[in-house]
Amino acid sequence: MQAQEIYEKLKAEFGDAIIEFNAEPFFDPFVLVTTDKLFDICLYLRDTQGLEFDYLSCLGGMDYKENLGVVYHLYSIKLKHTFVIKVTVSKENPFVPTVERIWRTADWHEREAYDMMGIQFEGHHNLIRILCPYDWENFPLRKDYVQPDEYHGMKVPY
Amino acid sequence: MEQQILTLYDWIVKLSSSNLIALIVVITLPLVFLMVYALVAILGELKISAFIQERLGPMRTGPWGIIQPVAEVVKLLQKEDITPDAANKPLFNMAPFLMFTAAYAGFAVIPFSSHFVPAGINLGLFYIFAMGSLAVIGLVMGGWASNNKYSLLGALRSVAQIISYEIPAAIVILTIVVLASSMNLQVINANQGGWFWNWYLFGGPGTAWKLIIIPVTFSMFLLYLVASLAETNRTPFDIPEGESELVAGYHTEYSGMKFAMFFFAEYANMFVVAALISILFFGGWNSPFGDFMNGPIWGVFWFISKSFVFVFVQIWLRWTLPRLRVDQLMGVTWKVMTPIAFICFFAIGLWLMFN
Amino acid sequence: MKKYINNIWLGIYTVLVGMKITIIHLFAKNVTVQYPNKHPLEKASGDKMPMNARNRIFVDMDLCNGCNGCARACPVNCITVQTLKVVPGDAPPLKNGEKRGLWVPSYTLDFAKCCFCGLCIDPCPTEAIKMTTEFEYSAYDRKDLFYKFSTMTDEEIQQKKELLANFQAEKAKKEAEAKKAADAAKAAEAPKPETGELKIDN
Amino acid sequence: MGETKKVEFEYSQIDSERMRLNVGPQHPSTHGVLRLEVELDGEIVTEVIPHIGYLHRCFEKHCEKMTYPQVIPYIDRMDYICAMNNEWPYVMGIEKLMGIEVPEKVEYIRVIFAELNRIANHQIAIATFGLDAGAFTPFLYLFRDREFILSIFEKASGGRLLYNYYWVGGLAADVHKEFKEDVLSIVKQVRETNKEIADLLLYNKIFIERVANVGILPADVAISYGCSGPVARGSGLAFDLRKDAPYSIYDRFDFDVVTGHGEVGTVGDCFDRNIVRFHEMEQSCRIIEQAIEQMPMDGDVREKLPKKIRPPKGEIYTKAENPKGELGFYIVSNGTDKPERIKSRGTSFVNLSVLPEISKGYLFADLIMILGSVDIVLGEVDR
Repeated sequence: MQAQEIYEKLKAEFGDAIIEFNAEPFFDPFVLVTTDKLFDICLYLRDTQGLEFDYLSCLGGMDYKENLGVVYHLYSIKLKHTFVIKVTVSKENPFVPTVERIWRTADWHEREAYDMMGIQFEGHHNLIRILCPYDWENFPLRKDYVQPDEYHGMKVPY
Repeated sequence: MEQQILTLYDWIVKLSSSNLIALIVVITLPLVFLMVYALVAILGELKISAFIQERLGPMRTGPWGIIQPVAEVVKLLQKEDITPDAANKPLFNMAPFLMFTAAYAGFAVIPFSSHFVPAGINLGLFYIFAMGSLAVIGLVMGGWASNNKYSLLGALRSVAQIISYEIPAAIVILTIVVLASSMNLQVINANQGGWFWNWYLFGGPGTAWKLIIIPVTFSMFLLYLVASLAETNRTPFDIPEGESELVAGYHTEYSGMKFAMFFFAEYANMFVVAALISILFFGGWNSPFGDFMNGPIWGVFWFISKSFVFVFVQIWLRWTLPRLRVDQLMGVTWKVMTPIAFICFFAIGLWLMFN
Repeated sequence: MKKYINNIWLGIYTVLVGMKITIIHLFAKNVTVQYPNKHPLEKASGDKMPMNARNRIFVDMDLCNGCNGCARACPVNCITVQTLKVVPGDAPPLKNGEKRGLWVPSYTLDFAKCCFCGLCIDPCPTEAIKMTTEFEYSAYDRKDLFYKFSTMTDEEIQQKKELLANFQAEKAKKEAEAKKAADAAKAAEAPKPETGELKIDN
Repeated sequence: MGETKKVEFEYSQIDSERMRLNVGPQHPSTHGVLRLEVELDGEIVTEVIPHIGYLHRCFEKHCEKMTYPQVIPYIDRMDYICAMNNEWPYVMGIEKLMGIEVPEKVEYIRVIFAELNRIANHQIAIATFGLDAGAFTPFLYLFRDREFILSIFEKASGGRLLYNYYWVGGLAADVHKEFKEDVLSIVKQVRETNKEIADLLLYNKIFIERVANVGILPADVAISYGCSGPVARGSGLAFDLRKDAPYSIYDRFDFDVVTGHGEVGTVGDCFDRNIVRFHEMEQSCRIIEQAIEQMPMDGDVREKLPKKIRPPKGEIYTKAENPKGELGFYIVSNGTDKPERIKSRGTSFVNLSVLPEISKGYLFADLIMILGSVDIVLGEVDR
């Protein structure tokens, strides 16, 4: 199914929760959705006949300078089509509902996004750092990240 | 076997007119043999594994790397002897020596030739078996005293394994004892004199009727071979030290000379079981070809070469097979080997009854 | 029961098959190459090191025109190039006959950092920087891995610096005169200021 | 008083203590610096908690500071076993963004090298899997063959492990003259060794006992956990991006998607995952043979490109079938010569996340086998 059709289906179902549909050239077509409806939209995308996005390819945290975002790349193994969902949240209040219960793979992806970007996934069962040490401070992949000089007495820039 | 033969012991007594010196010589000779054998076996292991894997093995120490085992021993001697802080020190230090002692004590009854056996006791087979079981205590001591979870797991596994595998091994040995009606290894050897069809592998000396029991004796040989592999913790039964799971099993924490002791004990055990196979099934020091190259001196040659064949088989198997899992290992012994060993035992018993 | 016997049979059979394979290999030819005795560059057989193998980098300073392309291309910033402007008429041309525009008083390559990606080879206009098949250059000290390729001596550098300073001073003077003249002539042409005698890029 | 109390005994009532065992980061069979916190009940695994990040090298942060071609050497170092396959989705993404069509010859060489690298990766996977089971000899036979493949790579790219060979718009260098013959001889050698490995290791009864019915991963769990590659295909899921979303010129070749079908045990056990790898090597050989036949030998290997690679402003998610599964790069370009953000979807990272789910209730020795059958490379897990 083409992205346009999926968008229309979503728009019909969720209305205002779908903020924007982008099908510009050089972009994988994506929809921007609101955070409060994200879980329902994802569940709808997974379970609806004809969409069946049962496979979460990639979940990435983004830093758009003013605010943060999460990008979901979906794929359907059965129907072999792809789709992209985006949400944006402010840096002060970076709460996004977790999709861990929809796609189990989101567990580690969300932990990584939290680790790197500091996006808080509400409802995640074990939101701790995954790549950085558990007591690392700040979120390294943010654009305004400042490298610390020391970590437990060790010099960080080698 | 009551005829008077001049043994090595008697000969040294005659030569030096001192029982003590003779005793010392008779005790040390196997030790010297063990040391030399261990070096050869280590080199053999290195080289055979290398050739099987299309490598060259050690090549830098001496021509074709033949003094590599010496270098390794020297390295182990020089290494720092670490005792972990949390270890139970007396047990930790004692374990490797107990292991080695147990392995070496087995040599006391091994008949190298018709004229040389350190101690020709009548319960030789029983004794060698008892000494083999003593090694378990060393393993548990080492594993438990290390205060390391891997060591503990390895030690517990190995206890379960060795005790289980002793049962089929013991039944097989018992069958041989029934066939030979003796527990003296010299007697068992002497029984198999003559041509190679007199070996117990081929049913022992007897008429053509023994062809019936050749499958039985042959499976007994296989059973004992497998059980002996398990008792020496060699692949495919090396789960106590299974390197991919338990790092090094019961000797994870050992280093230096104590590790070398474990190492020596393993190789000594390998030889003991190989010797036992050659004694029980392959006629020990008897020449395979009747009187050809037979005699006390040739006996040593035949015995050692037969034993080395089985040491080679152990090495060969090690570099061929993957490792079993601990529950499968138990399954193999209790579900397969023990029943078959019992069947063999009964078959031999029946055959002897009607023979 | 059938399965039981079949399992035992399979166990013995597959072990024997495995043993057959290993015993064949026991007598097969070994593939080990005894490295220091047989150098991979000398060995004539299949796995000889090809000539385009990416190992130690060599920079031919007679060809280097100091364009700094390699340093910019390097992903790990292990190349540092310092350049000095050439006084017209002073410098010999490059080996390939091109005009030399810059002296390279210092060209250092830190092999402790180098990741041997070969990205520095592509942008070089004169093919001065090359990857060679030389791979044995381990050192006891990390500082020994800091390779200096420049062939200029300190005196030469000093001399060239002075030469440049003189030239620039003269030029500046000339320009000032010209400017004066131009000012006098009320011409609008502005003189180009020359800055930085020792230019450090990156 | 005087009453005797009947003691009821049940096995589950034994007050047994659970042991927490720390496997790794230095352990012979964690395939790198993975740390597993394992809770054992006797020898039975009750819980596995993977702790990763010991090899974290800030790949994504590095990318933001580098130009597009400079990222490629870093991508090599993600999954260092199959660096060729790793570079491919990345350069493919940038080529898509910039609208570059690479020459025909380049596509063929890319396919051949990717498939050769797939063989090399599967050789390592099977070899180390055997090593986990204690079989040392097949390990070296497979590594011997891998060296031949690496020699071809070295002849083309100059590197034996980290190639930096797939460049945006083409390849770093052309292949050598006897390329076709060399590749075909390798294919022959691979097939010969595979026969041996099947007898020596894969169909050995002991090995089958070790891996059959161990670590069963049902297909729906595999999808939910995002598993791909041999891990997913071992569960009977015909999910192969080369067939499902054909990129490059894979639609020109005739090959099968190998799936596990419970040959000796249940569908989705360790044996299936491993045998899928084994049969995939044969399929790769088929692809290589067809590609060699069709490949033109003359022509340039690099498309004309601007001096600085500046993709237009945009985002793209490219994925390719890595030997380990789906490797994806989410490339966000801001119009300059440096990427705004590159998010890599590490295959091993995703595949490893299924480990706690499939290893519960098995013995400790099985945990090692399951970990081996998932075939992770810590360089890609931690990035």
